[in-house]
Amino acid sequence: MDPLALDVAHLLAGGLVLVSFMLLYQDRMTGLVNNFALHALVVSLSVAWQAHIQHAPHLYITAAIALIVKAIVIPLALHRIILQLGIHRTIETVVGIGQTMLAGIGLVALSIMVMLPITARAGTLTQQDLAFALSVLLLGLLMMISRRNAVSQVIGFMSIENGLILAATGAKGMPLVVEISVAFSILIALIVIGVFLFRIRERFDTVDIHALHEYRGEQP
Amino acid sequence: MTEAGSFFVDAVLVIPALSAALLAVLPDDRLTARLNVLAALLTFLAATVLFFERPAPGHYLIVDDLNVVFIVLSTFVGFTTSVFSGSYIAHELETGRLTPVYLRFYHAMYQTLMFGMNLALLSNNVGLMWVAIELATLTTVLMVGIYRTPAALEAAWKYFLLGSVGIALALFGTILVYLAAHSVVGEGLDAMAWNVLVRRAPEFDPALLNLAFLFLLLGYGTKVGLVPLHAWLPDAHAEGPTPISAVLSGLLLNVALFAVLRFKSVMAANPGAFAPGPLMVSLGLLSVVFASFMLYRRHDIKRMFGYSSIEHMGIVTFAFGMGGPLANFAGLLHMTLHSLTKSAIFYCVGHIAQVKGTQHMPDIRGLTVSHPALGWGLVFGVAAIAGLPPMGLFMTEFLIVTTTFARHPLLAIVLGLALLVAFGALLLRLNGLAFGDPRGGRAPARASFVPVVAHFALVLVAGIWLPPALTAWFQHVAGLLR
Amino acid sequence: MALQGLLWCVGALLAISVAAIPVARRRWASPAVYGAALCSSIVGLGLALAALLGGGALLGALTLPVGLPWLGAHFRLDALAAFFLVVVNLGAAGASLYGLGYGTHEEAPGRVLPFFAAFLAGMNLVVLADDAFTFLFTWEFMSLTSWALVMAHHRRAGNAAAGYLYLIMASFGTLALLLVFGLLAGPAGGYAFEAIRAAPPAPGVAAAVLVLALIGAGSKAGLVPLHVWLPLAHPAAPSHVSALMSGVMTKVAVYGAVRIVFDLLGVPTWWAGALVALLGGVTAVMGVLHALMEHDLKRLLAYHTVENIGIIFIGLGLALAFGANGMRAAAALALTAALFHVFNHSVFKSLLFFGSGAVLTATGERDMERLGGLIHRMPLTAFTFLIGSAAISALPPFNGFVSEWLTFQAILVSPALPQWLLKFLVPAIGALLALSAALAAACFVKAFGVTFLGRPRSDAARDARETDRWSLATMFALAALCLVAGILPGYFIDALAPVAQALSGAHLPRQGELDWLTIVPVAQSRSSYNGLLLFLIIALAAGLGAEVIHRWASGALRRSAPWDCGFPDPSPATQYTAGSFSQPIRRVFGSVVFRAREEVSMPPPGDPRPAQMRVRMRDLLWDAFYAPVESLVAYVADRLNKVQFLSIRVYLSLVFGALVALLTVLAVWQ
Amino acid sequence: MAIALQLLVQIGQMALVLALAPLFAGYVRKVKAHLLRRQGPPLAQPYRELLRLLRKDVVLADSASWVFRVAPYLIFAATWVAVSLVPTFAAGLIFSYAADVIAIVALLGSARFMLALAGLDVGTSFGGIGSSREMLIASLAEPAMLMLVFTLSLLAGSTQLSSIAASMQASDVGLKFSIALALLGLIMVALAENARIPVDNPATHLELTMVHEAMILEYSGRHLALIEAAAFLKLLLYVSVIACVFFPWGIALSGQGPAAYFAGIGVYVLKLAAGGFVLAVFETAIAKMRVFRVPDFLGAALMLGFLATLLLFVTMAG
Repeated sequence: MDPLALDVAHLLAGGLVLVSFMLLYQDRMTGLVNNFALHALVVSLSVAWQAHIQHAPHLYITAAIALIVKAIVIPLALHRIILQLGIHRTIETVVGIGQTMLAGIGLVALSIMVMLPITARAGTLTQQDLAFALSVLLLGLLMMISRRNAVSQVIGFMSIENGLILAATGAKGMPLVVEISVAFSILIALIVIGVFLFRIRERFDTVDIHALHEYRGEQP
Repeated sequence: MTEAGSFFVDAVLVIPALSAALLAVLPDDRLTARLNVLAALLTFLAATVLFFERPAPGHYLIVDDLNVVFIVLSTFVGFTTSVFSGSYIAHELETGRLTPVYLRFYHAMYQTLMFGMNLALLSNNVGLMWVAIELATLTTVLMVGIYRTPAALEAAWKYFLLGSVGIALALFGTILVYLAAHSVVGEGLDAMAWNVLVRRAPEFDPALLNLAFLFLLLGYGTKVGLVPLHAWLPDAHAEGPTPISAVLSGLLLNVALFAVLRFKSVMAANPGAFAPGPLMVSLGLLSVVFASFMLYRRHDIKRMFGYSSIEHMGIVTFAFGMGGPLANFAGLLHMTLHSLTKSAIFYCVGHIAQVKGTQHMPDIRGLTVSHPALGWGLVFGVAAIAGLPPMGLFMTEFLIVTTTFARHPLLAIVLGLALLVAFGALLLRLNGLAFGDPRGGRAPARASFVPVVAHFALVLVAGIWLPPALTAWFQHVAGLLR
Repeated sequence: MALQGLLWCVGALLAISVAAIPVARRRWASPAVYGAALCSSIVGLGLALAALLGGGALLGALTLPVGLPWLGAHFRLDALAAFFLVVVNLGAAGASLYGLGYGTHEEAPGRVLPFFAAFLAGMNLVVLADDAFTFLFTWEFMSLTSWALVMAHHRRAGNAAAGYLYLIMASFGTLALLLVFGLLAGPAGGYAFEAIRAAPPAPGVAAAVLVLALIGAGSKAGLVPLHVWLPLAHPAAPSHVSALMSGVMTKVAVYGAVRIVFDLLGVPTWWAGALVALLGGVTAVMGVLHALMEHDLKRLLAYHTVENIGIIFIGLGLALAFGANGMRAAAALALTAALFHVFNHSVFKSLLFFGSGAVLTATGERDMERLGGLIHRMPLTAFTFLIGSAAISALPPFNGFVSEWLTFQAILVSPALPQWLLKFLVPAIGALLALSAALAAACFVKAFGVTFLGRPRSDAARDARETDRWSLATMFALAALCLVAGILPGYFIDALAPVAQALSGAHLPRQGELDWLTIVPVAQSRSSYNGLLLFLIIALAAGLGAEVIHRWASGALRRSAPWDCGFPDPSPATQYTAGSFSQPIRRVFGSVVFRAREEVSMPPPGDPRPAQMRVRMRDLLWDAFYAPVESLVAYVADRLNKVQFLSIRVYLSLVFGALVALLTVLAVWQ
Repeated sequence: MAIALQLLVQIGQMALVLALAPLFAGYVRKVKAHLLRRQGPPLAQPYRELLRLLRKDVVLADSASWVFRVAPYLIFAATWVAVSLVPTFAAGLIFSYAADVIAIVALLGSARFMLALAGLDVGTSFGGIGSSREMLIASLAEPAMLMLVFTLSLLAGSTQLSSIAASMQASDVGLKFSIALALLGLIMVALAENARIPVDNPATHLELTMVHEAMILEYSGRHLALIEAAAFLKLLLYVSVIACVFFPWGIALSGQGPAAYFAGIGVYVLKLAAGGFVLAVFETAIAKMRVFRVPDFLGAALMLGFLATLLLFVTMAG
């Protein structure tokens, strides 16, 4: 495989990690959604590139799904939700952005530490893809737990899923990738619908202990 | 006779799928309830044939010693639960907690859930199994939220999010397994087929397997409800319709644990891979200890038994972690009997909550006086779940504790004391619920006790006599699991 | 073969219990069930007796294809099992016969009849079991059924709590036994007792096994400090079940201890003997002291069960100590004493519980302070209860004395032991034994005197009626047995010879042929006892005295009011009560053992308020062992309970934390 | 024929103790009176009392049951049989193998059991006092007694009084300190068991101090006579036990001829005289103690027993 192809793949995968960091960095709602659109775009691009260099046409479908669903439809839907539910434009974070970024760096380091020795035999392409995918996954989780805001948590989850798609395509010749991505899209669609249906404005983690008592039938 | 077998395998999957589609469109609720039962019954019958007719493993589906028992078990519990849900739903319609529209949705989802679980059990493909388990999860999420009370919605959300994250982790693990396999087996479906994986596992890259198993254990462990990934489980059990609680405890947890077992057998076959034992032992023990203490402060009866499910999943995980022919055998048997017992307990609990009009335990007293059948059913169930003879769980706990104590005394002592603590909590509640002067509604329960009696009879018989065939399968699997 | 027959009896009992479930409410159900149980117990008793006396002809073993699939359920009938089966089935027969009458008063037969039969079956099976799984299975089954019987009158205050404590303690004991067999069977799971006998454990393991076995069996037998449940649970059950639990089930627990320690564990160590005997001595004294402080008739009897278990364990401990030093004859003596006391206690404790049941049905009262004078209304019950009291107080010529006398004889051999600790310890234990015997006499003077003698303290006691014929028949039969075992102990000791031979490698010299049926445990010159002769001479002397006096002196008799030093008070409140009777002993012992404190509130002159005395007592053992556990569990439960109320985000971060932690471990581990 | 002869001797011994018991009590009273510079009743006074009581009617309380009426005969019989088992002038009599010293103590225990029940039977307050205190004292005395028995059996290798007497007669035992301790302890136990000063005062009728007398307050006539006779016999029994264990000289051993028997009787009477004198001196010398001091008294006896045993171990080891 020619080095250029590798470099491109490397560029795209790395770019994904970078965008994940941008997601972590964002503290405005609209900016976050746009950022996520970018995230999805990068994923679809890298998947498409994988399809090209692996000569696996079915991956194009995955790329298309990623592009349409996550780069276009969902961001639009999220924008509408934000407008309709009148969600705050600022994102409420648990710890400061700075600490979050630091933690993110640590996570990336960790994932590389874990991945590189393990996937040594699996070819450089897979190696990079998996390392980056794991970082994206961890960053997404970090985002989910460091943001109090429902929409940003949903976005965090979707970025996890992008990372997984990256990994799946990185695994050379893996069957059922398409089906899996479809299944995932359904999952995400449901989440978004849920946010919309249940009118979850700010947060779906109720911090009010008394409310939880009442919810959980645990009054003595 | 394999083609006959494959026909029945397809039947086990097709019947629920078709009936799901059918039930989604049929309007009349009386009919749908019966249809639901009928479909479940047919599925069960088709599954029982698999005891005798096994198809050759295909690319997507397989029947082997490990899953043949669980597929029959899950279809059986699915059938009995559908019978129970018939009488349960009728009451819900009268009280107006469910509208016919939601009922249609409920039945469709029920069959979809069955389809998902059967697929997960029968699948010979890691990816397919992943998809199936996700499907099952989604359907249960929707059913947990079906009452649309704030509590139900919150429970559904919690379940949904934690479940989704778990699913994501599991997928990553699956991908890693494929990676480990495809460098040996070559690309394509073979690299994801169980029988191939287990056969070729010794040649896999152990490092990849280790990482993969870590993700798989955490991912599917979330579904199993292992501490600290358990948070969704008690609320999902408490807030959903009781038939769903029964299916969750009885089947879905088993299916998730079954997935973990599949991967453990792969790990076990690879000499280079680290032994997953310590990891599973610590997670299992943590779950047992945590759940047994959590039982004490519970006031909601269904949530309490949800925690008891966590405890028992912990026991099973612990047993498989300990490994060895006896402990593995005990673990498999414990999975089987626990799903039978716990689902039967939930049948009783469902009717109790209906006749008493509450799930709040302090408001329920003296059941053996006001509703003898329900009360004594509950007593029997709690005795069985606590591992008292002559019920079957005694055998498994006997094997687990004795074999563990001979190898790691400290672990066994901790486990035993935790079991004792849990028993203390259950018995405390049982004293309040079943005995003393009756309190709460006295209306007679219009319930069909067939499911309860059937389950308890099986549990009782298993405690005294196990069929040799079952023993043989389990022992073979126990050997595979190391 | 006898074993099959016994298993058939068990099967019959199980069938009875299943059949009793649907019909329990019918009027004829109770006599039918008890009659059937009586028949099967009598058959079982006959078979067990035949096996015990048949000299090994009827012993045997078999395996049923149930239980653990690859193991099967092993059953074996050896001398030890045969003896305990005699005890079990004798008690069962008594309880069933008594139940024929007593059961008609039962308000909730549906909660008693099925479990009664199952309970009997369970006790038989425990004794027959010959592999670890079957043993524990039936052991716990016995606990479960007896728990159900304790919960039979669940609406009465305190019974639910008693049942709770009982089942928890029982499960705790079962857990200990689980660990015992885990050690004995090893990781390969050689659960059959033959396999365990074939591979005796290493000394260190054996020590652990011994301690765990003491915990396991002791928690069921009521060994201090594991006795707390017993005085609550035994009285809560219907009286004939109380008799079974106190008289028989505790013996099954003793059987468990004997089976594990003497049979499976191989050669004992001398310190094990010291430990067991010391535990026994402490248990005996603590039990009888508790009983003396007790005013509830049935609880008093339950505490005496604790005392007698202590006496039995003294004998067992001595047997271990002697056996460890190869003194076979002495070991056989101690063991025979213990086993004989097992039999005796099962007889007179059942008798006493039946008596208390008769009192309960006649007056509805268990509190002695509200009884009294019953001897006038229920003379026959009183007579049998008196015999039972004399027997349990170890008074000649009844059976209780013989077994305690044998225990004393064993204690008197102890100076021959080489270990100095034992030389000094055993006499002290002997003093404890003597103390408990004397205190038991005091306690039963109180029990019988306050309940049956004096003047009635309540209307219920005044209007009592004699109990039914079945109950009386049972009580008289057992009373007769107390006397026979007391005056003809030689035959009983000979019957125990094979058991002692099997467990200690020796047995007492045959007593049956000795002239005038004297029993001579060691040697004529050393010590001997002849209950028959004593009985006859005393009867003769008493008769002679009565004859002479009535012949040549006055036989006249006048009735009048009691003199009472010139100022008699008609109100029965002025007679001595149970509390006042035990007051001196409470002052002497209770102030130390129970921290007993008396508070007297004497109103000033002219104040019409009555003077009051309140006695406060604390159970130090409970404070030391059980209260801490209780509070610890509560504390941990409260702390952990906070986890139920976290937010989804925090739960997610738990998952995240777990993932990152494991990844880090992996990264470091590679 | 031989058996008949042995039986005859045994019966003779029973008759002898029955005849001597009241005399011994009267003798003790007489000596005490002399020590107090009083004339005192004649020696035969106890016989007169018994006869008078036997001739009187019995006045029975309404609330008394059959236990109350049967008890005196059983108490009398049990005590009498117990005495007849003790070697007085001859060891190894035919009955003596029916019970060793433990059994003898237990026989007295049965008698006490019946007496305490009789005290409770009528349902008066004083009877209760007596019974409960009697049982307290007994429960403290029995462990002490057992320790002493332990010491003796360690010395003589037997708990059979006849064997003990025989082996004490044999000179090889020698004089050991433990024997003195045991003697002292046994005396203390005997005082307690027989309701003598300092534990109880047989002469008192001051309600709050009496123990034994309180139990028999309601008795009268022949019943009272039997109980009194039993008390006399019990006192004689303890003196005889002390005599035959610690001063075994002159006791006719089995197999010796009639001459030895008569010699033994003579020696026995002398021993009784000496013992009675010591008892009287002791009782006049000290005062009665409070009921709740009794535990300390008997505890001391128990300690003596322990000490005797331990020292004996030492001397035997040496």
